[in-house]
Amino acid sequence: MILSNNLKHSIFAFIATFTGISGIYIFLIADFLAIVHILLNVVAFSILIIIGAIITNKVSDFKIPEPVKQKYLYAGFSLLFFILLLILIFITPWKTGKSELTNYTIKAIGESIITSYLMPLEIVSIFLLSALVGTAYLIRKR
Amino acid sequence: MNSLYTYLLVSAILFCLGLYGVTIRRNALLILMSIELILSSANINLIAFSRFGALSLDGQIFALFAMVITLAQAAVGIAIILNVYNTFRTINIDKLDISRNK
Amino acid sequence: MNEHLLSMNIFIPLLGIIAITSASKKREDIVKIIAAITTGLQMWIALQIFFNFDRTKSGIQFVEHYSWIKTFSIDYFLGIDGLSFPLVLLTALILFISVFSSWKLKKGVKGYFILFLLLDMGLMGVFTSIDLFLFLIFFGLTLFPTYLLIGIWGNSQSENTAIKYALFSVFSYVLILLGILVLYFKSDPNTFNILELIPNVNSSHSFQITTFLILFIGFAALIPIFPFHTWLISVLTKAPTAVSIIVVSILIKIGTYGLIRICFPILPSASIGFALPLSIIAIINIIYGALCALGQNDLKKIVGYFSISQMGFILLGFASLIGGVSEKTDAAITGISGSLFHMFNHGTVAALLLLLTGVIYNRTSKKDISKVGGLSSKMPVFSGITALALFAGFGLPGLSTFISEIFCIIGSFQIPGIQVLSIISITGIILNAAYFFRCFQLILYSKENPKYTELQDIKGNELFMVIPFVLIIVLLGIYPNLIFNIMTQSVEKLVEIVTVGVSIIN
Amino acid sequence: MDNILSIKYFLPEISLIVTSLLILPLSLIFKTNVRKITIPFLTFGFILSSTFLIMNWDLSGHGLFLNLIAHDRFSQLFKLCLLIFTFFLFLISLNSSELKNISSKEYHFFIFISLLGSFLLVSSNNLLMIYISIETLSIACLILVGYLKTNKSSNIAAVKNLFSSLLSSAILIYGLSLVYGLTGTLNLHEIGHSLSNSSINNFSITVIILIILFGFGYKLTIVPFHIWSTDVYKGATTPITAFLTTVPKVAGFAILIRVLATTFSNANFTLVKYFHLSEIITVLAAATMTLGNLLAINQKNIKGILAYSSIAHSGFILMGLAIFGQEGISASIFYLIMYSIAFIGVFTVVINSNTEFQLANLKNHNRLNFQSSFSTIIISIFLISLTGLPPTAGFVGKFYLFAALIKGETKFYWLVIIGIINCIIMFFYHARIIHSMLLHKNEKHIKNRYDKVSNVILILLVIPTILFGIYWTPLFDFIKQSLHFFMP
Repeated sequence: MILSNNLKHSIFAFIATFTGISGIYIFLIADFLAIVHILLNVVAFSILIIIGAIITNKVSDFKIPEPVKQKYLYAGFSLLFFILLLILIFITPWKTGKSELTNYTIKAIGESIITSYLMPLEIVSIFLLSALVGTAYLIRKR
Repeated sequence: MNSLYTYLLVSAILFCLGLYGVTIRRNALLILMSIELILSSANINLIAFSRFGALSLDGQIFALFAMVITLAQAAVGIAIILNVYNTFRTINIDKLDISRNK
Repeated sequence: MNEHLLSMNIFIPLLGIIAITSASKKREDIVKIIAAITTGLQMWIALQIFFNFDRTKSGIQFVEHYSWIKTFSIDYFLGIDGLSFPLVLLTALILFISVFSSWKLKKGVKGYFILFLLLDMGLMGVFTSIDLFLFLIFFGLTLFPTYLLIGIWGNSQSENTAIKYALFSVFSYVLILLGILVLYFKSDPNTFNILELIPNVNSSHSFQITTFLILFIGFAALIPIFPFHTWLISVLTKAPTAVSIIVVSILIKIGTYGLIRICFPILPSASIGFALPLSIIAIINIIYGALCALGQNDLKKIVGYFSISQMGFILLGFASLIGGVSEKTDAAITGISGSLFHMFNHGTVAALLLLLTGVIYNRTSKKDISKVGGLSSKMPVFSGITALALFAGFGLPGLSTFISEIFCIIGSFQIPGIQVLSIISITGIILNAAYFFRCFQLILYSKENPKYTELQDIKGNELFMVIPFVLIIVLLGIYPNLIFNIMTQSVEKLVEIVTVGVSIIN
Repeated sequence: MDNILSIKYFLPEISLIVTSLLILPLSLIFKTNVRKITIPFLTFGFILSSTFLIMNWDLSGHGLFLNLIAHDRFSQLFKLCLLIFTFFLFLISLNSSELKNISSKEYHFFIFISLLGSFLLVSSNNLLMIYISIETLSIACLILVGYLKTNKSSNIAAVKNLFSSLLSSAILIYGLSLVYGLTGTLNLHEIGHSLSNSSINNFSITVIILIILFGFGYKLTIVPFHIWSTDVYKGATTPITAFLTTVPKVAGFAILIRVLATTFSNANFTLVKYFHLSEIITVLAAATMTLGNLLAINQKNIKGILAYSSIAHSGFILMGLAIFGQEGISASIFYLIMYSIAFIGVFTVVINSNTEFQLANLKNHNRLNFQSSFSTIIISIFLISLTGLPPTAGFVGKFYLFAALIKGETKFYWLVIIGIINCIIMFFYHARIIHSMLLHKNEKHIKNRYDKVSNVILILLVIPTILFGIYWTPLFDFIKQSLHFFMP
């Protein structure tokens, strides 16, 4: 996805990657999140990207320019950061405990969203409204 | 295999790949996708910690909100990118230049 | 009445500013009159203080002490003693005269006088505040008005000069701020009050040296000491006359005043240790200034280099402070009183010279004195005054500068360590004499320039500005005790403080 | 406090939400003279919100909505500041020529949304709330930056802002997820509790804080991210630049202070275990102010100078955080508030003058004389305050910062020296603006069209700038007292 020079391939790789990630969620007993993830990121986001790609490129030509020249430098940089994260992951005493999560989390999530996380939900609704207004404003014909 | 460290490792790989993509790519859409990758790595982290570490659903809920917010931002982002495309006829962010003609 | 003289002195300009702001734009003469009244009132207050000053007391007088910011123990604390009062007197006099020297100003009169009075306020505050924070505030208040006065009302190339001045002064300002903060936090309990700082900074020798260096570099950029001197010369040549008078007579004295007010009493050990380098710097300043002046034809530049050279003498006098610890207390007192007196005298002489330069420039519009031609036959009164000013410049016996200069040299001569340097400094006097005789010859007795057939002699406003200085120079030459007996007690106490301070640390 | 009881304390935010939601339908209904209806309505919204804020002024802390949000002195202080700043910026932007010919209803809507976001941000007491409110703030900023859809520089700024803010929020959420993994909770106070009880090594905590700091870095324009922010500041339209350099920055610093103070330190504001952090912040502060200043010298027009100057000021504010004592933090907050006041003041003058002034090349000895001496004096006062010379509040801010540094340990002395050098550089380029306004002798004058409102605003901003330069004890005490964070 990152390295391909063809936007089409990149998008397909992206969809594949994100489907894989939703698989990981299922492994982590987060079935609800997996569904949401497929709905939002795999379907909706890909559609957005595809629309963007179609508008901004001539349909036949999905070639995208070569990466910037210092790509090895940046690769080294990322690698360094990766090693740092690796050390961090294995050195840190993460908090562990026995999980009480059952196989179906939908009900629990729903309950806590309308009790302890009610306020964030409201704020997110305002947030989504503003995103809607903003997108509408930006896309509107001048 | 099915331990916390595996998932953290996967998420770290995704994070660094995303970072690498952001730094080397010049196509706006690809940058957006790379950033999305970083965000899902954070989500994996959250859910994995929620599964193995903490005894609560907090992490999952955080991840849920994060997904929704990210998607909304991506929508705004695409709108901005389309606007840029309308003005400059390119979405290569290195080629954006005030003096460039339409 | 007497209790609030100092506050009145500081805040009268504020009233003046308000009055000027409300004055109508068309009546520029009213603005000038308001400024004159304001500074006149200050002059009157300064004289009141002069007559009521208790010459037998060594401590500060006319004290005003109110708590201001409790959490930081910052006080509104004003007071004067023998070290600062001569400078207050000088400031009042110079500002009063400067108003008249800018009487013919046409452009932006209102703004000019507002800034002028702001500067006035800052200067008065600097010399009367005992609290160091107050000192900083007033000192900061002087920077911006000066910058604008030089930049806007100077001649065509004054903008860069203004920036140069501003950079040097901000540099010194920030360093002084740093030094004062260091002192504040080193004292126990923390205080900005100089009187309490003196016994309270319990410190090691190395700490004193560091802090002294910070403060010294800060003040040195103001004095200005040799590598920093460039701004003074360009300010003198580019700024309007009134402003250059204020700068050369008062503003640069903040540097020397700061040394004697803050550095010496609070950091005695470092001051003593620093006496030798200080005198070397002084000699460099004396010789360098005099040599540069010798090659100049622009009278304003000559005054600038002359000032640099004279600052050297003042520093030389300061260096004799070391006498206090080597059982030559008299020498120390002589040197420091000489320096203080010289600060006053240099102010008057430099102001007089700059005013006379203005007179020449008004008549001939030439800066180069070698092209003006002899003026003695056409302008007899002017020539007399010029001659007097030039003689005062190199310290002719019988004039005020002679006494102060000799005191500086005698003071340092008695100290074994810096004896040699004090002998070298006599070369400075000779060089001074050389270039002033050269000026004397060029301005008064060179071949007459045929272009200037009709030259009016000095009179009216110009004469009125010049006379006070002439009188002071002559009077103090004959009867120096007028100023000396103000200073003596305070200087003795300063030397004592330094001696005691050093003995505690050892 | 549970959800229902909390609503009483949440009224300022609710009034903001309601006002912002009513703007859009209102401006559709009154299509003919929108400005006459909406502007009084919005003003009413601001006033309503501030009334609720003051009515609920409460010195003891509460945790609202099951401790998701803290209602304490700290958040109230910042809310009040943010409300006033935004109100002023809103009034100023009405006069801007750049925003005159385009639809204004969305603009007002997003000003309110971003104010809501920053309100929530300064009071967040939970990692989730921090994330949501930062996103609310930044989505509003995203759209505001790209508000002129046809303007090229505005578009470039928008796309740069898009990527940098998305990336920084992605990094931030990664960092937050690590904190969650470390402690197993999202509540800031519980995180602090669990961190101080556990034996987590220095390395992990330092790396995690660094990741979070990088997440905040874009909002605060800390050094590696300054490149992005300046492009955005220079490209966006001037009223929005004025907004970006003040409101998100104030909110960002507020939440940074809250996070550092409640999670990574004990009650006495010392980073007991994590001593590396202080040094890292020190280095960042030094780098930020030095780079910002050095780049500011090379700027040609006033907007560029202000953009980089804002970065340099961030460095100064960080300097106070590095000490991490009560003195340091309160000095930082004081500085932050004074900086914002002066910045809004300068921008008021800039917005009200024509584009010749905004784009004039100061390096070519351009002439910028104002027609009225009023604006010259006013802008000079603000610039002096930014430079930090007495008797202005900027001096007191810098004074407190240096005082706190010198009072701290000896390891900060090098920072003091760098700070001093930076003061001088800062003076240099601020003086250049004054220089070209006052010292160039010319006949041509710059016009500015003041209405009564901007005059009033300017005077309202000058008063604290001077007043707090002379007597600042009440404000400073207030700031010091506000540092009692809400602890359940």
